[in-house]
Amino acid sequence: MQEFLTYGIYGTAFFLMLLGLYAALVKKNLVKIVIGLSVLDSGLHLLFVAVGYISNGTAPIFSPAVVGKNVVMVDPVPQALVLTAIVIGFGVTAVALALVVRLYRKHNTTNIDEIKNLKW
Amino acid sequence: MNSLVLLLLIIAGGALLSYFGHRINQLLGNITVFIVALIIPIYWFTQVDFTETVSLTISGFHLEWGYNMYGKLFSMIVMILSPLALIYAIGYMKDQKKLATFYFSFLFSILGMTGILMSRDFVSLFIFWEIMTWSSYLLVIFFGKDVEKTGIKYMVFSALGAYAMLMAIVIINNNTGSMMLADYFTAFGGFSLQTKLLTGILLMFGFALKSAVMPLHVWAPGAYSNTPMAYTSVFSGALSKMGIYGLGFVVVNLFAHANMSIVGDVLAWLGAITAVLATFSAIFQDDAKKLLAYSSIAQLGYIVTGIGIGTELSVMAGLYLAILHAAFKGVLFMAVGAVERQAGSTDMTVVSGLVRKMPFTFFASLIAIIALAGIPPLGGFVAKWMLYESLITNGNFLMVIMIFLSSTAAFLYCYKFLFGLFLGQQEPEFDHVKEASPLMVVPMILLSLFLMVTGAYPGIVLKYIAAGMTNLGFHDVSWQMSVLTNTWGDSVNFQHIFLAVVVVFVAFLIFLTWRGYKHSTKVSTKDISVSGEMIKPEDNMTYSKDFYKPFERVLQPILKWKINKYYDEFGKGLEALFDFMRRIYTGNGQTYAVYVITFLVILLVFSKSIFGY
Amino acid sequence: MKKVIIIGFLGVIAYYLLSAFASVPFGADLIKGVKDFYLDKSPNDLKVANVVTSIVVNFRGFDTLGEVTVLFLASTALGSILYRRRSHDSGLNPQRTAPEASALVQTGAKVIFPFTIMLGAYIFIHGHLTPGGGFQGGAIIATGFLLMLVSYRKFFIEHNALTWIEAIAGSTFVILGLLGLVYANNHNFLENFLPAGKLNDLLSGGIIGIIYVAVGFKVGAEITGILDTLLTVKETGLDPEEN
Amino acid sequence: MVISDPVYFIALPLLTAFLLPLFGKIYKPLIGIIPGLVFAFIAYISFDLYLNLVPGKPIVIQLAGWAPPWGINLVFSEFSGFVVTLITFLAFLVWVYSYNFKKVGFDNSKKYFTLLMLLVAGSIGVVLTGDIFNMFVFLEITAISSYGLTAFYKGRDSAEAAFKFLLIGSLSSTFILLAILLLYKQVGTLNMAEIAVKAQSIDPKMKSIIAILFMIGLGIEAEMFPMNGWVPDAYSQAPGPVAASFAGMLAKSGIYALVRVFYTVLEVDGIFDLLLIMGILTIIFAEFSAMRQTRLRRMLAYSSIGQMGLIMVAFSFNTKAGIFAGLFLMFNHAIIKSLLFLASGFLTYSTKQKKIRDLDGFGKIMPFTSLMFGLGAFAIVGLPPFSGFWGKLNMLVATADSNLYFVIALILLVAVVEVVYYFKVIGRLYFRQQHKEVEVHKPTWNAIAAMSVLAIVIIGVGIYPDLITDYLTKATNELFDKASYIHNVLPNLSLN
Repeated sequence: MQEFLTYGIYGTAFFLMLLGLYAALVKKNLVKIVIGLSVLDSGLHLLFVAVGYISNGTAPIFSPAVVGKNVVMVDPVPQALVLTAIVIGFGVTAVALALVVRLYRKHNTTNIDEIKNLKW
Repeated sequence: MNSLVLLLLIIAGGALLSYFGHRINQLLGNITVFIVALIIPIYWFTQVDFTETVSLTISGFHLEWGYNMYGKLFSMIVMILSPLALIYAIGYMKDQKKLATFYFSFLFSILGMTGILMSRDFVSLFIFWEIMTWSSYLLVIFFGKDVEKTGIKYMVFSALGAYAMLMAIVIINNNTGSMMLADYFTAFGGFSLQTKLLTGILLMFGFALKSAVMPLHVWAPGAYSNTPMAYTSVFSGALSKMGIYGLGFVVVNLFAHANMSIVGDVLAWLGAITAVLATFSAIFQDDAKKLLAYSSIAQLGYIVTGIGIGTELSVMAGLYLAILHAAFKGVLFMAVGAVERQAGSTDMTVVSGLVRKMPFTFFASLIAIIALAGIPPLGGFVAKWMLYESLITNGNFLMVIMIFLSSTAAFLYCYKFLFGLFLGQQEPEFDHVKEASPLMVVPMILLSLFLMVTGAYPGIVLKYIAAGMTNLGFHDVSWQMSVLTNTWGDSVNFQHIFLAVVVVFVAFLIFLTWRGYKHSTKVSTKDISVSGEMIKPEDNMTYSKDFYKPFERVLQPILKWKINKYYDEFGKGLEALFDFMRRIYTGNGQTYAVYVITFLVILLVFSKSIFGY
Repeated sequence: MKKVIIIGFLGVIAYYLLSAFASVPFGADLIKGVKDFYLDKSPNDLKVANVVTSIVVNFRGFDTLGEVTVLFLASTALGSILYRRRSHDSGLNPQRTAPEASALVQTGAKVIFPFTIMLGAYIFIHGHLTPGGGFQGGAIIATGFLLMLVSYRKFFIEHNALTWIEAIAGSTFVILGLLGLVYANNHNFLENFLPAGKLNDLLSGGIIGIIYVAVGFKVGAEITGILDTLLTVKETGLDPEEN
Repeated sequence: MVISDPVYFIALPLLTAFLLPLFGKIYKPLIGIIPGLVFAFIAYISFDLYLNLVPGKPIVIQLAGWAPPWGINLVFSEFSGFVVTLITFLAFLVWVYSYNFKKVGFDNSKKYFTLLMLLVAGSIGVVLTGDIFNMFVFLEITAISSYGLTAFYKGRDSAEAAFKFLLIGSLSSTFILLAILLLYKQVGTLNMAEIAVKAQSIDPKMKSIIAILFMIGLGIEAEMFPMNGWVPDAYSQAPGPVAASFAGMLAKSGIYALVRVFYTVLEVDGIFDLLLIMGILTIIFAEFSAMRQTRLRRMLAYSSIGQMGLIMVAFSFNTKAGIFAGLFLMFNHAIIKSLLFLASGFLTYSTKQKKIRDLDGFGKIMPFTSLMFGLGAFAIVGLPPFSGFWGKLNMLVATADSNLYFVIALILLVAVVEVVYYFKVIGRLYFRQQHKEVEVHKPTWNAIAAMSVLAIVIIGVGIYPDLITDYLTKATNELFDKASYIHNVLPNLSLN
């Protein structure tokens, strides 16, 4: 069970990451590349949360129901980190989309192969 | 204040003052330059205390400045030739643009040379070397022609030489823990053979490059002829001697005394080959500047040969030739500059018969040519004599033949130079030409007087050379004021020869003039008989054209072999390679991302060999 | 071909990274690290029930300041990237050419909008007690505005107001931090200087709640601004500076 | 301690950035003036703090009232303080230069100064922070503001450059995050000092994977070879002063992070050999590409990469001499490249193509700017008596001390290439006839002031390098002495 969860959940996260990476590396459409980066980020965030999980842990919130009781809580640090990472990912995606808009306006295409005025 | 520091400050201050003087107006600038040109040698000869040293620690490096007799010897070249050239420049560069930059760079290169000769450690040697290099670079491309070709070539070769030196310096520092020249010399014996060769050859590479030794000479013809002539006289006369200075202490101090004379021999051979090939090239130049440039290379070849052999006599010959070369090449470049300025061209197929128009220039050139060709009464003869003698005693007969061949061939270009520019018939288009201004003539005359005096009394110079050679490990070098003795016991007194030759020459001159006036008929240069061929107006029928045509035909196979071409091909190959390499930046963002991933994969796969796990 | 190579590369990466992560079995509590300290101090010292919140806003508050900055940065960068001389002065308002949504959508949006805003506000106000916080709440508020933007062609957001909200909320965060330098016990930046209160009280946790409210406002305003910029700017005419 | 607190380096620019729109509403010119005041102030406090730093006693600031392993801390040490002082100094000069560089209108200059301020704050944050995740956050701030600034001008290919930058930058952040995650799961802490203590116990295989991920992530920021495709584009498309700040801040914080991680946080055998190889490849490819550039700014950008490669090589020796040389090169690169970019900003002000051959004879018509460019070129190729020379000399001495003669030869051969392309430009500037009808834009007084200050620093350090060598030595000692860093950050920790 442990083995399965390890590979299953990590594997899902990695699958997402690699999927995103694949899109970012292979797809020619700028928007798809941005989506790929987004998916890559999501996979990474999932990985973060997964790594922070502790078996049979509850959410790290001392609500009145758990105060005083001896409960296992999951590691709160990755959750805090992932919050930051999500926001940063959001910011990057927004900027990327804005750049795509600019590029489309200038080149009238979203094919990354046709956008290489700057080279060598 | 320490006189050495003050000397450097005077030169640097002079550079700045001349710069700002010329920014304000030309007259003020010229006066400043003139005063600076006088102050520098006067200060050096009267005020500099040669026993003083300066030592300072900068950035963890110990720097030390101080003269030794060897450096002083070379400093004399710099301190006599450069001020004269500066004064000459005032006349030569009159009404040119960007004079501020010119004099600034000029004085900074003097600063560089002065500094090199007083450096006792490699760091300051290198610093001054680089200052000298970049200031001379600015002058090489001063007129803006051939910036790309000549200028870049000069800079590339200079950089190669300087960086070779730098590499040697840091390796020395690694091995001795010190940057002092003296420490290197003492520690040299204890190095492994590999380190000995590596450091020594790298240093030699740097120095040999500045003295235009054979495979490294390709920058010189262009650089010498492109530079304003006022500076070329210093460039060829003094700056190239910095290379000789360095070669002197590397070859003689290290290899000759460490039983590794093979290195010196190789250098000597290179010098001899340089001398022969450069002489041949000089013969077929139509541009007087180029001719002198090649001749400079050839002369430097002799000097290098002398130094390379590394015996007492040969080194003495080399050093003596170095000093003479500074004087006569100084005169010749100045003379060509004067012709250029007055007649508007230095092409020997165009300019001719200026002897009547520019008698003083002609006189100075004549003296210099005599010295250069090694014709008896003047110093060149003495120097070459000593060189032959040292080569013969050393058993290098083949080298003697080569040097002799090149000296003889040198007569051809000497004659061509004099004849092409000054003798022969004067074209009407040069009727307006006048003698150059006194500012230009006086330095030439002074230098040629110096040549005459050293012809009669070589001892004046030999005294300093002998003193300088003590720093190369030759103690008690014998010399005589004006008597040349050889190892076989013959001796010749130079004063007598000098006087005899002068008397005969003057008498002959009077005779010729007298006869010449009686029997000459005036014809135009265009009055040439041709057998049935039509001469078109654009055909250049001047007698200086194809001066040595038959000879050229004989030497064709040798001359075709141009090392320059190989360098050019190599450069082109490199550019193509660079162009190929930069294709890696394809411009496609995705490709860059793929590079990142590829790099990651490579690292992951090879992590075991990189990190051991 | 390229695809195959890249898939191969990705496979290699997956293999190595998975094998690295496999040594960190899922759900295992392997480490004795800072988390235990946080789990201890958050309810006892700070009186903040939501440990994630206390980490985000207090223990690692500096990160959050950076996070807020990133958002601010994104909206500024977006503005600068998509900026063009819009004719504000000539009275012409920017236009969206997207078709008007159906009446059903419009009405629905109108109904949902206030509740969305309220939900968002609730989430960031209770950030230190329940799951969620300033970022989540702000994002929810922004979705409310997005709904309106999509539904109504003529729904315009007052950029001036957004600017004010952003500026005040952002500077509140920094100033609260700077006040910590003066008033708090250790004179640290971002240190709590207000009474901690009682665990699971709305008014607990000192400055944490206040900061989260500021963050909520800021995030809401910024994401709304970003969405508005992306949606609106596209349809104006071509800028003379371009091409 | 209230006035000179390292936290102001980050808090003040952020506060000002948030409030800048409001200032603009009060009085429009304030948006240009206020950033300048902030930059001047942080430059002042950085000098104040740095000059009064007690050797061996870095200023460690804890944030939010929690001592280091639990809270985030800032470390203003001899090394980080040196870099921060450099950054704030350059930031101020860049502000002076760009105060009225191009008239871009109110709204745009508001955004420009906001982004610039955040770039500065981000770079300082990367350098000061003692927390690895916090470093990531600041790296992202730096990166996003750089994307914005790169794409600042319209009508150029700036968006393209920014997109490439962003694409590579996102990969960088992904790998850094992965590395941080793995590291956290191994040691349970994010504090760099504590990681450094606990890193010894990490499984070496795991450690090597973490090191690889950091190498990729931070290598992108530090312009390492196969991952620096974005650099020439970004540098050449960004506004002139921004390119200067990229060279002076972005690249500096990148290399700082790389060095800090591999020297202090994570000790991995073999990483320095890798760094050496990658540094050499970086130099070779960059300088060779620079040689064949036809556009001035692109040439400078490639040259910048080459310099970064040189810095990597210097740091890869893992000796005191190497670090010293690396720091000297960092200083030189920041100062000289900034000068070159600032000068090139005016040289290529009006020409659309930004080609080198358009610059023929500019020495005559733009004497000051050309002089500054020439000075910068002389300095960067390492000619004495300018500061570049001492950096190079120290670098080579360090190389020789590590017995890497082959590397010396390589560096010097590549330096010849560098000489060629810089002197080609100088030859064109000064010794060519100018084209007809060139549009000339004279530098404004503030640009002249900014460039003059940089030139004075270059010449001053060139003539008397001991102005900075003392500080460099101290910084070297700080970086080399990992134990005292750990001790200063975690005074209560017993080292075992």
